Amino acid sequence: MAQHFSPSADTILRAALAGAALMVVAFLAVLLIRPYTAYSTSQNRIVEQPVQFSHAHHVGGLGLDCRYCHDSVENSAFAGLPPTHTCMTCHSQLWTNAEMLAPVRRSLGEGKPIPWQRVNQVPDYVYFDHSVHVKNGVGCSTCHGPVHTMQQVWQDKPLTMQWCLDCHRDPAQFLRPEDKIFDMNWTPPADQEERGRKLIQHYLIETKNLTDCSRCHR
Amino acid sequence: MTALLLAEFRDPETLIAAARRAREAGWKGLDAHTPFAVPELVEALGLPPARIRPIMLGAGVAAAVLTFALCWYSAVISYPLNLGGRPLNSWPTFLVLCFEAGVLAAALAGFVAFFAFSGLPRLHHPLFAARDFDRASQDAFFLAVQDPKVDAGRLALLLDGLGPVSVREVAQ
Amino acid sequence: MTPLLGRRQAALGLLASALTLTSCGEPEEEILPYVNKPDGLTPGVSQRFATSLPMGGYARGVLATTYEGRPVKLEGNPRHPASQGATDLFTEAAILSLYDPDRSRSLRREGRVDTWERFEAALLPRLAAAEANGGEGLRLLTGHLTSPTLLRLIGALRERFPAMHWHVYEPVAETAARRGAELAFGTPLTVLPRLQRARVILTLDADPLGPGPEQIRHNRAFAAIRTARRDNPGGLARLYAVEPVFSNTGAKADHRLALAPAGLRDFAVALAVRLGADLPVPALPEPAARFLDAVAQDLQAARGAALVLAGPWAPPEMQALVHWINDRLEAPVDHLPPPSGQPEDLAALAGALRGGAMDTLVIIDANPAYDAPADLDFAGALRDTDAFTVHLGPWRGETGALCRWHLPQHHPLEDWADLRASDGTASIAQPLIRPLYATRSAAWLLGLMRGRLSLESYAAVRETWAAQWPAESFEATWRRVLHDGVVPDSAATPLPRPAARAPALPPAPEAGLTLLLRPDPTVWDGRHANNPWLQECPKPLTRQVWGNAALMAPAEAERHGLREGDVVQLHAGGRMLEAPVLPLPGMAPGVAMLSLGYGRRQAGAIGNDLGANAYALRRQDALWELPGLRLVPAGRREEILRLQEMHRLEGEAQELLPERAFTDLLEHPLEPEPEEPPASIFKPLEPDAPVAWGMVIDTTLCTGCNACVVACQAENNVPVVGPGDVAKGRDMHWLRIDTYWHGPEAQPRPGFQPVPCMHCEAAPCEPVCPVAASVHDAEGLNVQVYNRCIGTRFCQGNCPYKVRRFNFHGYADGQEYANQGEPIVAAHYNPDVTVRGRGVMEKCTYCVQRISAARRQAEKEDRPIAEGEVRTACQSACPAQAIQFGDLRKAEAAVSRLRHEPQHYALLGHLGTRPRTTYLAQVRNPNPALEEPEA
Amino acid sequence: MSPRGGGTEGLLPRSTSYGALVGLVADALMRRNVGWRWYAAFGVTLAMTLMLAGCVTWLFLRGLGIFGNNTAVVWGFPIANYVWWIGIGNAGTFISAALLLTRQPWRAAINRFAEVMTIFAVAIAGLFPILHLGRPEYAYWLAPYPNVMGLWPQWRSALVWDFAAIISYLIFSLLFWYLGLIPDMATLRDRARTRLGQVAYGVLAMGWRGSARHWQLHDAVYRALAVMALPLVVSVHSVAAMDFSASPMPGWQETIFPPYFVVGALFSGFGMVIVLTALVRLGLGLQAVITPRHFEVMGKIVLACSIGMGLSYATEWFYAWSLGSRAELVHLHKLFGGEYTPLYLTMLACNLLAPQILWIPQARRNILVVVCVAIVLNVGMWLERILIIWNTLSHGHLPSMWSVFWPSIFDWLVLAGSLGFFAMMFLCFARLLPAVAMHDLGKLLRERRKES
Repeated sequence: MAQHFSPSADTILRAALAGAALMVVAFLAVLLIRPYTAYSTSQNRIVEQPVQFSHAHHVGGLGLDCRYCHDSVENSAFAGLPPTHTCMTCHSQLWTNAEMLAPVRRSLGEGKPIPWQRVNQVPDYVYFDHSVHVKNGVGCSTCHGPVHTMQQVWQDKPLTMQWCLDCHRDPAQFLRPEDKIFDMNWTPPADQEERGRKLIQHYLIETKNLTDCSRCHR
Repeated sequence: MTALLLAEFRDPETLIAAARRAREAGWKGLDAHTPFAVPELVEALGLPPARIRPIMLGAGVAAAVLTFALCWYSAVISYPLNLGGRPLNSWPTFLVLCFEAGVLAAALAGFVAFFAFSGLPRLHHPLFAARDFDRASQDAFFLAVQDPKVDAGRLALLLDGLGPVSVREVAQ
Repeated sequence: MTPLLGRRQAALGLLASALTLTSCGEPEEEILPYVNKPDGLTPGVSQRFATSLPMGGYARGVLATTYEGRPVKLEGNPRHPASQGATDLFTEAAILSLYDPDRSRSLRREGRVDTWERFEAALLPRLAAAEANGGEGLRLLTGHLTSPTLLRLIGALRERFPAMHWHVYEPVAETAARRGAELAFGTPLTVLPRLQRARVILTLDADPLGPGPEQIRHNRAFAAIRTARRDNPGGLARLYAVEPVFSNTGAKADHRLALAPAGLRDFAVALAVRLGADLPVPALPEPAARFLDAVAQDLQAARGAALVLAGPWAPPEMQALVHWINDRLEAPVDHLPPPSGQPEDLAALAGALRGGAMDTLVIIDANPAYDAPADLDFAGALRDTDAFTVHLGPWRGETGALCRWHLPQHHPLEDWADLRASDGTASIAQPLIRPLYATRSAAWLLGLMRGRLSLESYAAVRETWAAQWPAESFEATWRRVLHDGVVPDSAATPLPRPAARAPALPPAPEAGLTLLLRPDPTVWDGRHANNPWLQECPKPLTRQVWGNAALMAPAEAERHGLREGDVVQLHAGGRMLEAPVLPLPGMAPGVAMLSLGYGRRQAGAIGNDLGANAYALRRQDALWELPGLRLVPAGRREEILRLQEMHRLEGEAQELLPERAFTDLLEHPLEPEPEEPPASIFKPLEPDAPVAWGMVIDTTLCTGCNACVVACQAENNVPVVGPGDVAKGRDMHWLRIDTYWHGPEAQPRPGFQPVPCMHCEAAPCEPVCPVAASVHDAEGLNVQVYNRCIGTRFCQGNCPYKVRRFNFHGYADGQEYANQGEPIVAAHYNPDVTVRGRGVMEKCTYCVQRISAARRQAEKEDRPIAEGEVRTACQSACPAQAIQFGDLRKAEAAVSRLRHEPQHYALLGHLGTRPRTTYLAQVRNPNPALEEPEA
Repeated sequence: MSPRGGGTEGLLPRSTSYGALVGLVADALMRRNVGWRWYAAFGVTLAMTLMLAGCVTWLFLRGLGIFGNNTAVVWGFPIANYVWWIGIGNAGTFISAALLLTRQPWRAAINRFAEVMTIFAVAIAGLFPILHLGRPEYAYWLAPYPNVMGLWPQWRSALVWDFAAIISYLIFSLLFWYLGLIPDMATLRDRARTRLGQVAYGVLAMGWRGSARHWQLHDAVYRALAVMALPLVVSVHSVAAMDFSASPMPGWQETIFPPYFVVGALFSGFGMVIVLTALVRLGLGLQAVITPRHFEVMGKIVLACSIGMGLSYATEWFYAWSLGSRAELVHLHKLFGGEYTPLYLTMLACNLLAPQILWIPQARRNILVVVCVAIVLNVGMWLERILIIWNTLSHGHLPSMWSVFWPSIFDWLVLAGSLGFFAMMFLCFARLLPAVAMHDLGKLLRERRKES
């Protein structure tokens, strides 16, 4: 009887088997890790806007309050985007014919809204309410990051469910006193944990049921 | 590099007898090649016991425990949910999964262990070159001896009376 | 019906997306802020406006919820006498009709799109010419009008054209009632029964609790006299019903007698005689005689609080007789002065059309080409006339298609208007949205004819009221009226009780089979035919959807060898109509009933070619009652679509919907379901939030009106599935009204049981979901997480109440029925509720979006949620207030108190599901003299 | 080791040799042309398989609505098919393992394709739970893995148990089967004349040399697997039973279900084995080693199972009657007086009456009779599966939600397609791999020689 296989065949077969096993593991690993990557969550993604509006200039520089433009943040689920009119309150005096503001003037002229591009987006089946968060000690920068430094706005957090849960399970680590909600420079103090617990009392937050599905999904 | 000798027989019984003799002769490097399992050979050739089942048991138990840990952690710690008022730690329902996982793990462990212990896969082996060895998987029963103090002559002498079909040396 | 490939099923992308774990970024999305934001509007926060909707010309006040100027939900206006904070199914469904893709969008001349200028250019010269002969030859046709503004404009028009003829036509009119009043009192008074002041009520083929402009008012009043509680055991007035067909009122009666029209007439006469009328005494057969004795005694005993009612379809003489009886009983009835201005009827118009005695016809929001009596052949007349015909209406319809000009009209929700309720209360209707299409208003057309170009309805309405209110405070009054939705103390003052004459009744119609026509409980006279919510809303008792059928008693059907679904030819008055047969227990022998409003040809994609057109048999001399009916089997069968088959199983009804006399209940209350969970070695998990939501439904009060069903559909973005899928046994209603049949086959007493999700504390649906899409929240809601659901349907399989609904197709997600996929329809969606995709399970959520809104408000204001702050859609819709919702942890909450009533029980409580939705059993107040031997 | 069950009597040809037995099995595979029958059968089954693929595509495009399921009867054919196939799948491994442990000499000729049957059946069964999902693209959510939602499967659901049971049983059966196949691969490697055959079988044989050590290890693992196989098989179909019995629905909520389903599984499984045995015997000309005695013993087992089924049905009825709850009584009443009664009676006839003929020894030895009974009872078993779903869901607790199920054309096509798919895979197997375990035949022959 003749040999059907050369001596090297063993090595090849074993390598092939090991390889196949490895491939499977690698494939699964990719599938598992991918959703966590910025590629999937579009974290840090910068979105081109029709108007080169700089938060760094207006908030960081001029020190405008968030609520000057996002005026429904305290009483609506939707934080609100400024009507063209709001822009013009200043820009009918300042930079009246700056090229950069042309779209704004056109909007006012034609009565057509400025088509801003959404940056921080959650799926339609998630019902996030800005007002209730802002009223209960969750500050802007906690979720939106250092907007006052952003030339162009990017999505600062992953906005995944896991990320939401981090806070809904233990708000204490993020809560701020009422006067710091709109403070862009706020950073948690050393004893945040213990201050946070006090704030939970202060805001009367029912922490036990914050992870109920019906809190965010309907 | 000592020669590998093959003695071919027509049926398992003589092979067993031959194996016994070879072993009584105190020869080393004994093995047999048969088309189907001949359980007596284990004792005849004095093979060490196969220690696979303890491994399978270990793997199975480990998997079961891990599964229970997973169920318990995810249902009680990670995201406790009220499902029809059932207790968070509904351990009886976890057991089904533990069992399935255990069995699967044990089976996989046994499978892997079998290959590890038997040195397979081994596509290329000198024996395959031996004449008529292809019948080892069909209707021939071989006794293999690889012992420096043994040569074809002595082997034939030893097997005298058992009527091996042939005794030959395998090229290495 | 559904598109071959919906947008969402981008083919096998399914599996591909599964592999990429689908978590990667959402599609790009734009945010469009206002250029100049309207005052008082906060994006994302709903606003509520008061307005009114017409029905048969009468107003029903509503409060509309709008988001960024987009109305999505209508609820009752508590200040309005005709709605009193509740709604009916027509009000609820009006939202969808606003966004109906089949609404008329463009002006047409002989079918071709044309311009308003060209229309004005065509009309004005004719009017100028008509002025010469005072408008002789100019005719106006409207529906029944109560609007002060429109009446004022018509008056003004008549000043310009003294000889103009004004015709009014309503398919479901009150002409008979007015003529009856005329016979009885000499003047056509408006007669308003006040049920809340009655202790004993007898309806003679009347259906006060059934559909109609007065349904809400009557239901509320009826509820007030039918709530029996521990602290008010005598709270139950007694209701007798004598009727040929099965009405909602009959279903709620303590005692009901089914009589054919002839028998009914004799019964009424006999009753009158008992009360001293000088009329020939008819011989009453048993059991009618026995029934009469009991009723007569009861009525007389309750003099002053005894009330007899006749339906709008009763002949004038009968109406008059009833007025006389009520007079004798000093019944709680208000008499209001008759409306001024007597318009002519449709027959005169048809004659004129044929005779050619006219040159210009203007039809405003009426559809005689479809709903005129067949013997007028109005459509034919309209087709053949060479007169200048104009039709103004929100839908083109059969009439618009036959007129030379069709002008698109505003939807009532897009227009300024004023309306009166039946009691005369005036209300001002404000638009909730800018007109979706280039439409105009009735005021504008009347103004144009008057010679005032471009009269806006806004201006017209203000003019009307400027004449009524003091100028100095006008603006203030105007604003208050708009805010409140009603004009303060504008109700007519009742007249002193006028003396009534007892008329002589005409001889009874000859015996034999009689066909009765009635307005349809879901599409009314046919004007709602194109509303899918109403088409798929199961009609009371029959539970039929997407069509009508000839109803008759099972015995009657048997006599003609007919089974359910057999198509039969109805021959009456020389005309013939084919309709499928549907046997209904409790129909009087010798009677068949067919509802109006079906068989439309130009209703739109939804309403076309459904059911049988009863108008094809209708005659001026027989609008409601067609004697001499002949039934000839057509030899075909037609599947009758019903959302519930009629099963009569021994003990079934009594177990699932117990029916008792309240007195018995006080002695032995129904077993309250054990509050404690059944013993187990495992400690069950209890919802532990500070609030525990629960619902109690009083089946005694429920009249099966379906308002809650449609309200739920409107609030929760529940799609329709269409007749095709209904035939497959599928539907999407989160709330259904189960109907059980008590009593013997011959004398059935149906019971209505609204069934939403029970929100069981030991919910069988939850532990079986492999992905925890069906879970409990801490406040006790059994929530369904659509975005987690993978569609195993295990939950519904395990639900003992079968309250879950599955999206077998993308009913709201790319595979919509008929034209429901058109973009404009999506405008009705409630933005606070997810629109469910294909392949997910959905169900009643106790309107979790409303709970969440209230909770978030409370959290913002650092206070607990107040009692009554959360009202579910079904609860606020219910005109009988049969549904109570609230926090079971509050002992004083309505739900908590109702749970301790003797008639309280949990549906299938023995299964240990511990439902949060529980019921009050059906309570009766039977007359011992009439208790059947069976009881 | 003393062979029981009538020893090797009538299981092998009168005079034969090790080589002859090997040849008998192997030559069928070595043959160049297999004749038009095979191709014809393959063509038909391939067509059916493509039809199945077509239906599945359509299902994914249009949604579950293409099936007959309705609001009340939310489960339909797919679940019934799943339970039926998994039941069939139960038998193969069980037969092979149980007979091995009980040292049944007649195991040798049938265990191989019984195992293959299991693998194919379970694989197909595994498809249906996914196909019946509203959103099959998320089926993987049943698997526990770290995810950005921070969510886990819901362990209390019998469907998760199903998911686990199917997967482990499928993988387990594959290992068990392949392990038994290795020595035969070696045999084929050594008999192959074509290079392709030598390499292909050679690789699959993994260099098996039949050495005493190989056999010792092989035996150790194989028997250990066999021991585990028995409880596994029981668990798999018990779990399938719990999909129903862990529920408050009348007719489902019954403790008898798990054992009753397991018996049913063996019942239908043996039925399918009998059919396949006949086909293999005929198709590969193995009359010499697959003998009437095989059919006789399997016939006996079928008969026993049938009685077991009868007992289960009786228990159901008695349970409903003695429990006396209205819903249970209604359910019972609907079994014998409902829309599905004709089907139910047919089912009883197929599962309880038909097998009784096997009391007659002549009938048992008559292959044709046994095969007919087997086919009939498999029809009966499918009916049983669908009726368990229909009777309960069509007549739940509230009469207002009663409704009858009308299958759509796709329900039937998918069922037929799955059968075609199964047949096609089995044809390929019979063409490429030894349908009978040659080394087991060898052992069997040695047994007999020892006896004489």
